[in-house]
Amino acid sequence: MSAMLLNKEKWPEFVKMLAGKKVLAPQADGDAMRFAAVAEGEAPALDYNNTRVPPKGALFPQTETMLKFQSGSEQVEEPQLDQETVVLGLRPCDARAMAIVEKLFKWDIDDPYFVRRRDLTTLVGLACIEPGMNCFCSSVGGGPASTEGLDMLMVDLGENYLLEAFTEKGEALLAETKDLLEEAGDVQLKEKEKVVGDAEQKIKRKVDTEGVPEGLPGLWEDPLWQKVSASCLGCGTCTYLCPTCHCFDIQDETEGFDARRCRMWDSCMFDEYTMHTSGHNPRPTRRERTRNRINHKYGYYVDKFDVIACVGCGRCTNLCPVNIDIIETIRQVKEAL
Amino acid sequence: MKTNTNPYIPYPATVEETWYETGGDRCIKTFKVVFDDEEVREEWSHLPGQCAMIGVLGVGESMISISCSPTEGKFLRFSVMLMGKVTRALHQLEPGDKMMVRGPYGNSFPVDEWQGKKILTIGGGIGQAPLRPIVEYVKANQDKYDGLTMIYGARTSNDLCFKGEFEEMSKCDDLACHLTIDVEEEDWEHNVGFVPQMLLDLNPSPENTIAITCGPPIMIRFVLENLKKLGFEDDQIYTTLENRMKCGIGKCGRCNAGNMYVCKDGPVFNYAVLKEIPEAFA
Amino acid sequence: MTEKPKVGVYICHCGINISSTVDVDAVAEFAKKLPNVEVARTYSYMCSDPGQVLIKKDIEEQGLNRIVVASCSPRMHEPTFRKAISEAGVNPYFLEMANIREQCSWVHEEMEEGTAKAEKLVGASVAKVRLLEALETKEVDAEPAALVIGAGIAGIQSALDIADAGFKVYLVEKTPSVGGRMAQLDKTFPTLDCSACILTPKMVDAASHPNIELLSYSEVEEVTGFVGNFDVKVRKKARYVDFNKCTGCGDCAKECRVKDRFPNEFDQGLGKRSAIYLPFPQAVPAKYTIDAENCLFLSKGKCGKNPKCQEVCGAEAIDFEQKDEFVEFKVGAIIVATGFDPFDASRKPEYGYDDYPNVITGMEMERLVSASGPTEGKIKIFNGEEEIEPKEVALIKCVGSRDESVGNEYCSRVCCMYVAKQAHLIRDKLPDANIRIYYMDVRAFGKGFEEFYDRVRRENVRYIRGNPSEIFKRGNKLVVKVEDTLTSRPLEDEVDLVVLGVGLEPRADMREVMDLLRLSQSPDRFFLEAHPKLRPVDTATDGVFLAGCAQGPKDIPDTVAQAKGAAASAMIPLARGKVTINAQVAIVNEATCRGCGFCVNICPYTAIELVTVNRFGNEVEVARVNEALCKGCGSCSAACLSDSIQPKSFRDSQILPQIAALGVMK
Amino acid sequence: MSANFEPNVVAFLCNWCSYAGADLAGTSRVNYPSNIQIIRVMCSGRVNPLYVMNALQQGADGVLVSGCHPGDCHYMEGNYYARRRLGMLKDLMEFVGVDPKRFHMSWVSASEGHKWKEVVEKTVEDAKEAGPFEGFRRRKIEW
Amino acid sequence: MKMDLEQLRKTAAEVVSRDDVRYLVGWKQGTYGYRVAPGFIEDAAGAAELIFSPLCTANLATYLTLAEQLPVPRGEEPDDRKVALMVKGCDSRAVVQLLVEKGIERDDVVVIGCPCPGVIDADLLAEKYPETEDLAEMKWDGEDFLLIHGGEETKIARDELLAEKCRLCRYPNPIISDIMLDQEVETWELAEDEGVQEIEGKDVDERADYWAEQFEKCIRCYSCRNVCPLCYCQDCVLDRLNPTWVNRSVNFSENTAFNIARAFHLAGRCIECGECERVCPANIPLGKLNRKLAREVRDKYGFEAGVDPEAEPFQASFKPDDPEDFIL
Ligand SMILES: Cc1cc2nc3c(=O)[nH]c(=O)nc-3n(C[C@H](O)[C@H](O)[C@H](O)COP(=O)(O)OP(=O)(O)OC[C@H]3O[C@@H](n4cnc5c(N)ncnc54)[C@H](O)[C@@H]3O)c2cc1C
Ligand SMILES: Cc1cc2nc3c(=O)[nH]c(=O)nc-3n(C[C@H](O)[C@H](O)[C@H](O)COP(=O)(O)OP(=O)(O)OC[C@H]3O[C@@H](n4cnc5c(N)ncnc54)[C@H](O)[C@@H]3O)c2cc1C
Ligand code: SF4
Ligand code: SF4
Ligand code: SF4
Ligand code: SF4
Ligand code: SF4
Ligand code: SF4
Repeated sequence: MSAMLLNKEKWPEFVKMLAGKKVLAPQADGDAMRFAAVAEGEAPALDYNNTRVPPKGALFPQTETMLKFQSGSEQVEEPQLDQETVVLGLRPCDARAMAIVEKLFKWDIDDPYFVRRRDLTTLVGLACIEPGMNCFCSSVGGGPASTEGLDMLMVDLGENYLLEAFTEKGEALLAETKDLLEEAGDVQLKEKEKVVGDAEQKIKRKVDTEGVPEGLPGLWEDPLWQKVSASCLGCGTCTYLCPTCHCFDIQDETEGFDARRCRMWDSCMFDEYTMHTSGHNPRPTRRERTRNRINHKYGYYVDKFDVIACVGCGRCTNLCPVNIDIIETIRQVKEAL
Repeated sequence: MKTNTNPYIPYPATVEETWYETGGDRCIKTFKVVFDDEEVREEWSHLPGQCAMIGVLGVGESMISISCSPTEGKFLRFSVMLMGKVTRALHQLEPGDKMMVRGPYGNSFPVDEWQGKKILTIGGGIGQAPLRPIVEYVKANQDKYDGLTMIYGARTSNDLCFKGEFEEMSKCDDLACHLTIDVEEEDWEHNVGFVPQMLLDLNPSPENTIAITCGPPIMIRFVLENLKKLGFEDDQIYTTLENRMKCGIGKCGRCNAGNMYVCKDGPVFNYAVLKEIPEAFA
Repeated sequence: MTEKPKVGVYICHCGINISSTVDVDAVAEFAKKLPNVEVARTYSYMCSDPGQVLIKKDIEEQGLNRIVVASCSPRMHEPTFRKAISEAGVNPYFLEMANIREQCSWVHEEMEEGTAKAEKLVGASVAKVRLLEALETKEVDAEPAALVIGAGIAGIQSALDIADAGFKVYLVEKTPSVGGRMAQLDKTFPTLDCSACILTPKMVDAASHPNIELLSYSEVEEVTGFVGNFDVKVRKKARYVDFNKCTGCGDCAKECRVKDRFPNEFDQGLGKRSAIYLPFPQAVPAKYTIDAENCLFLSKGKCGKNPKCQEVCGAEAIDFEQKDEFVEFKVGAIIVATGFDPFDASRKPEYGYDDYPNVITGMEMERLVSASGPTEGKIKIFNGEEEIEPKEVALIKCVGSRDESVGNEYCSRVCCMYVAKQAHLIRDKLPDANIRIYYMDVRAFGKGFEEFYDRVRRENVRYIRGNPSEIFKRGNKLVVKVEDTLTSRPLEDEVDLVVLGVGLEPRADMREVMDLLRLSQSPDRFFLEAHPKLRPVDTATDGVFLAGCAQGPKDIPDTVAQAKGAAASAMIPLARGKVTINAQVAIVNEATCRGCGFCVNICPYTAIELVTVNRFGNEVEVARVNEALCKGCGSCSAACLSDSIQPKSFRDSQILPQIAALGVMK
Repeated sequence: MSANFEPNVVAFLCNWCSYAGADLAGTSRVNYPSNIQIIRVMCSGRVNPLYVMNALQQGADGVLVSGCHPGDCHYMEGNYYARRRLGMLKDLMEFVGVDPKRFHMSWVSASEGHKWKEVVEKTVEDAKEAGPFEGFRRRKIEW
Repeated sequence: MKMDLEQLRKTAAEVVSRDDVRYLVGWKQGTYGYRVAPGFIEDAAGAAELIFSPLCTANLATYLTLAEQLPVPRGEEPDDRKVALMVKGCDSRAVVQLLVEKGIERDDVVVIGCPCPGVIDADLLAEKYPETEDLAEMKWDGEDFLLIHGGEETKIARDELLAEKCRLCRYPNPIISDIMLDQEVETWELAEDEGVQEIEGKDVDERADYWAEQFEKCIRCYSCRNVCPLCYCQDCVLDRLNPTWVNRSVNFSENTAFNIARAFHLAGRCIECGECERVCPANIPLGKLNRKLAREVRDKYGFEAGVDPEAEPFQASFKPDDPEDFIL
């Protein structure tokens, strides 16, 4: 692993050198931020907290064409995925989320779309200096400078960004841009430690997950689920915006003779998600759906992949319209144990 | 089969034969299909209990149990109940039309493990579809099993699937076939009454027996109860789950029952496992 | 069970009507490529026998189950092809027509355009036909009885015709006597027969016909149900006179304490009547009625020591305890013959009708000249000191007709002639009078009308073309201010008597009947017929028909003709004994209906109601359609936010693909 | 927008008045632009306003809804409902930036073959002026 | 106005203690910062959690129809006790409109009216006075707002924070109620709806661009629909696949269709509570669409949603003289 320095003055040039690839970076969108393709000649400013919509779409687009065909024919066409992409400045939690989701998409049978996109994408993270109010990454195995899932991490050291690569793709990126970079020294590495340490200190909200995965099955019928979900609107906000939520729906859509099979994000908070055609629904109310969401993240996923499928990004809490707060929910779970 | 390719790609298969098992609003139609591509046909292998995603391009896909045993030949059979959009499109297929198939998916009944045992299947309505392959499988490998008892019921005689096959079955020595319907009908020679009750009446011995049940949730509940009464141990009992599915390969999320993905870890479950899954009988 | 749609597309050349602008073969080729299309053929005349045979043969041989016919308007041949395919065993509602003649070949010129458009239309039809559903036509029994509302000449005639055909008729009249306006007339144009002489026998017939139940002094309160099966409730208003005991002797009226105090409606208020009265001598039924508003006993609770009428009535028929009664019955058809109101002349204040007693209306003139009228047929006016015969008489036409300022743009159709008739009658009675008629146009279109008009002119009646702007008083004279539009000369014409040729207006109380039967008004505010030309006696409500002036101004011959037409139409369901219910009705998906009742509000036929159903143990309200009432308009469904109510054959799921086909398949 | 752009107009006509009026135009051999396609419904009240949106989304450049004159509705009131609903829709569409020229409503009676022609001409001309609908039209299927 | 919290809690406790009341929905302090959350109170003790403050933006009327109707096991009776609901003026309009649409029956609900001097816009507040994890409180203080946070009190001018919906609010006092918690507040001078006017001022292409940018952002989470007290269909047509009004795929075309359809379905029904806009995670100014329609309905048709329980539903009625200037 090599650590390099990029003077912030050279940042625009750095971005320019990535041209040829698709560069996704946070951009202002009204009063929120979102990941969007960077137009040529533009360099995104990275002083942001986090995007509302996570960058998961880079690997798992909200709507993705899986197959194309002509109605009436049995010939299907697969997408040619070959666009190399760099995601610049994603937060470590979101990168971790991608790694976590990847476990599922690579489990047993590869999901060809996700896996292919992951292969084509270089994830360049940006360590957090000012964690958001509801960030709790450090409680769930991450941290402001977590490197899991990342090909490269940038740390803002004031004048410079410190660049560290962890994978071949990261190294390659450093190599590509080496003309702009300087070798980082111990001073900078020390500085990084401090910056990151400070950031960790700034994380106010914490959850204690100890015993939660094991304990959840025992709380199956606990009144806490009714309590937590009473005010839930059953909207998809918490799941659509969750970087680790990966559920999808598959639909066929036709346009004249052209047709496609596509998939799109789905949400376990929707009643339709598990509804049978007969009208029978194994998860008939928001109580069961909320219980599933928490269990999925803090129980089932741990059982299957040994990791909590929540990276503590705080989005679900920030954006839930009715203040259903996952930190508080987990606290209640703990309490009930 | 074609393991390196995209698992979401369905393969065209030609419908060779179709017939209606039952009538009414939710009629069941059976399709016998054969893959167009020889390679696919050769590579395809499934075991009793497995399912496939079948569908029509432009309309969509549905998970359907493969209702034939691999021992029957190089074709597939599906018995589909008319429910919604996809099943409607499927029902419109006629011999010569194309059906798109991918799979096989899910685990299967551990037919090898069961060798040497008595097999008892208890089915209701369309629930006989996943059981039929076992029956056929055991029929084809009678020497390996210690006989088979089949209990099958439906609301009326018109709601019984695979009717034509039962005659022939009752001729085999080791096969016992017990049919029942909910209410009395003219010309009905078999039992009248609910499946769980018939099970009690037949009073099969749990000794060296595997019981497999499949059908409407309410039936399953009482069958399980009665099996326990008869002295069956949890691990002697198997059933299958049906949750809504989209991908069939454990990615899309929705079919989970607790930490199990029904499409991967199921649809066949041993009751000893299943009863620990809180959502299984929701 | 769901079958695979196998569509046959049949494209008609219509001789060269279609094929000269649409390349029918190209359209057929195009159609063959569409999903589920098994055959596409063209033929010179699809509607002809061989054309139909072609379709039937394909159905039989190729197992087609959906048919698209691309030809003329479905308004023309939809029934033809429905019948054809159902003869071949395909549900008649598995048909869709692409209108490539009226809306394509006949209105476009270029072959290219025509062909392209025809292809789209066929594409859209195929898209829809695949999704159509089999529908069943249902029949229900029809009650062999009719209700006639209003017993003017129209109502009487309809009732008699239906009754003569052997069906029961309930004839409901609001006022104490039948006869309507015609009973008020003196002589009738153009033949000058005496109105009473020709009408009275019919009135009596109507009252005594064994099949007619006359409900006079009654009003229809409620009508529910639908063609063939209307449930009717009628209020028989209290007359306070025992109908069966009253002999019609009239002693009571002569002795009434408030004798001859109240303006007699029948005489247009020119004569007076008592509180107990018979509207006119020939009234049918000849039974007295107490006008509760004016009767001392009924309004004040006291009439001398004892009510006088009660004292004198030998038959002991007076019954102050009488209450309104209700009768209920079932009928299969209804005729509305509620007639008209004469235009209220006060609404043209410039003519001074309210101010000058010597300005009268045509209706009043009818009573004045009538031998049985208040003046026994003498035309007298009061000049302030004495009653004299008028010397100078002016008649003004089009009062309240063809006049936007009062909201009546229409022509009342009878005024030209009745004004001429009245001029003639005045001439008869006042041979020396100077008579002039102010007019805008003379419309003498009917049989014998022009001749009559000529005759009147020859009788020294002056026609002056001009529309008077004002009438005012100068001394003892009335001054008609007018411009003679032929000579462009302003005139101030001094006269003794002015007759306003008032027009006919919709009845002021017609709303009651409209609401009762869910009828509409045409722009002239009379009742709206189903089609102005082809269904002039039908209404949009099946089983409800119009007769007489209720539908629009007309004279007696036209009224009678229409009354007979209405009777004939009304008898169709009665004679058949059955009615066919529209199959393309709306249907509710009770699983998704949220019970908001929007549809209930909207349905003009009150075909929808909210019912409580059990949804998995919960009681919920959902909409339910009465198929017998629904006409399949689909208005309900456009308002249903949950798409839960859908008209069959015009479901969203059938129309959206049609839209798609028009948009995308370019 | 190109001068020879030919818009694609979808029209929803009630069976009793406007459809009959359009038939009359045919019987009278009145010529009018061919880029209008008619979908017949029983009553203008049947026209779900979202059909208009859907037509634009599915490839129409202009939409027309036509029914009986007020008071003449075969079903008495359907056209009044249609008027209210479509009036609202028009306001909404305009507000979200759909050119009001793309959507018209008319009253055409069974006897107004000539009026039908005028209405079609106006609708097509307006749609032409508004140009190909680029708004929220469904795009060709892409990866 | 000073809402007496003691009084509120006492009343609420009484109401939830009634036999015919199932639970009470009110507002309670949220889990951090300025958050306020819907509170489901089932017993008298729970009533102590309730608050009413300028932070109580949420329209709780949505909970009247949100609860799923579960199958009632044979032999059991459905629980038909009432739900008690705290409402501001705007929220009460939702209740009224639900009555008009038979979404609820008057007997199903106990309405506790809270006259409302106007609530704040949480985004504005967070922008100016950054939120922290510890709890903050807010009060009405005469004409102004008082923010109490970390022991400090900050007076904030009303205009600075007043939510847009409140600037335009004509009904600050509950229109119906069974219990009124306070005296009615005086209505205030209405602001111009600048947001809507600004868009109306644009030409049609600019408007198209503006909304394209907005709808492009929609992630189709359907929060706007789910939060809306008047979107209460069991099975929303925009979710349904047969017929498909809107495809499931998320792109500009489908998003626009969804948003148009949603707005249109609320024409003459939206009671301008602003919830849809508040919850939209993509910050799409949905309120402008609704208000535009509501204004047209008011100006052109003389109708206002949710003010008269006896009214005929706007979309299911007409007047013979409804405007028809747009008709050819
Ligand atoms: C493991 C398994 C085996 C099955 N075997 C059979 C069989 O042998 N024969 C048979 O008739 N049916 C079987 N089903 C049920 C069958 O999948 C559904 O009836 C079918 O998907 C309905 O689809 P539709 O498109 O017609 O309905 P729509 O309502 O149009 O589609 C809704 C969607 O819901 C899902 N869905 C709806 N109901 C069910 C359900 N009961 N189970 C799973 N998904 C559902 C599907 O994903 C479908 O895409 C099986 C289901 C599973 C999971
Ligand atoms: C001044 C004048 C002169 C005329 N002279 C001639 C002439 O010379 N020749 C000629 O051919 N025509 C003449 N006409 C026209 C002629 O009067 C009409 O053609 C004829 O009266 C129409 O008859 P009708 O039955 O349609 O209506 P009406 O005569 O109006 O009868 C309607 C009946 O229905 C009853 N009714 C109304 N509403 C209800 C209800 N809700 N329930 C129960 N009953 C109800 C009324 O009481 C009335 O009895 C003249 C008209 C006028 C005004
Ligand atoms: S964001 Fe909140 S209200 Fe919406 S589904 Fe998630 S928990 Fe429920
Ligand atoms: S569950 Fe919430 S906090 Fe956890 S990763 Fe998802 S959005 Fe972030
Ligand atoms: S409008 Fe629709 S949802 Fe409302 S009651 Fe009628 S069918 Fe049901
Ligand atoms: S289709 Fe028309 S007539 Fe039938 S129920 Fe609907 S609104 Fe009434
Ligand atoms: S809340 Fe916003 S993002 Fe979500 S569906 Fe509604 S408009 Fe789209
Ligand atoms: S549309 Fe929005 S503002 Fe209107 S009632 Fe619904 S949530 Fe409130």
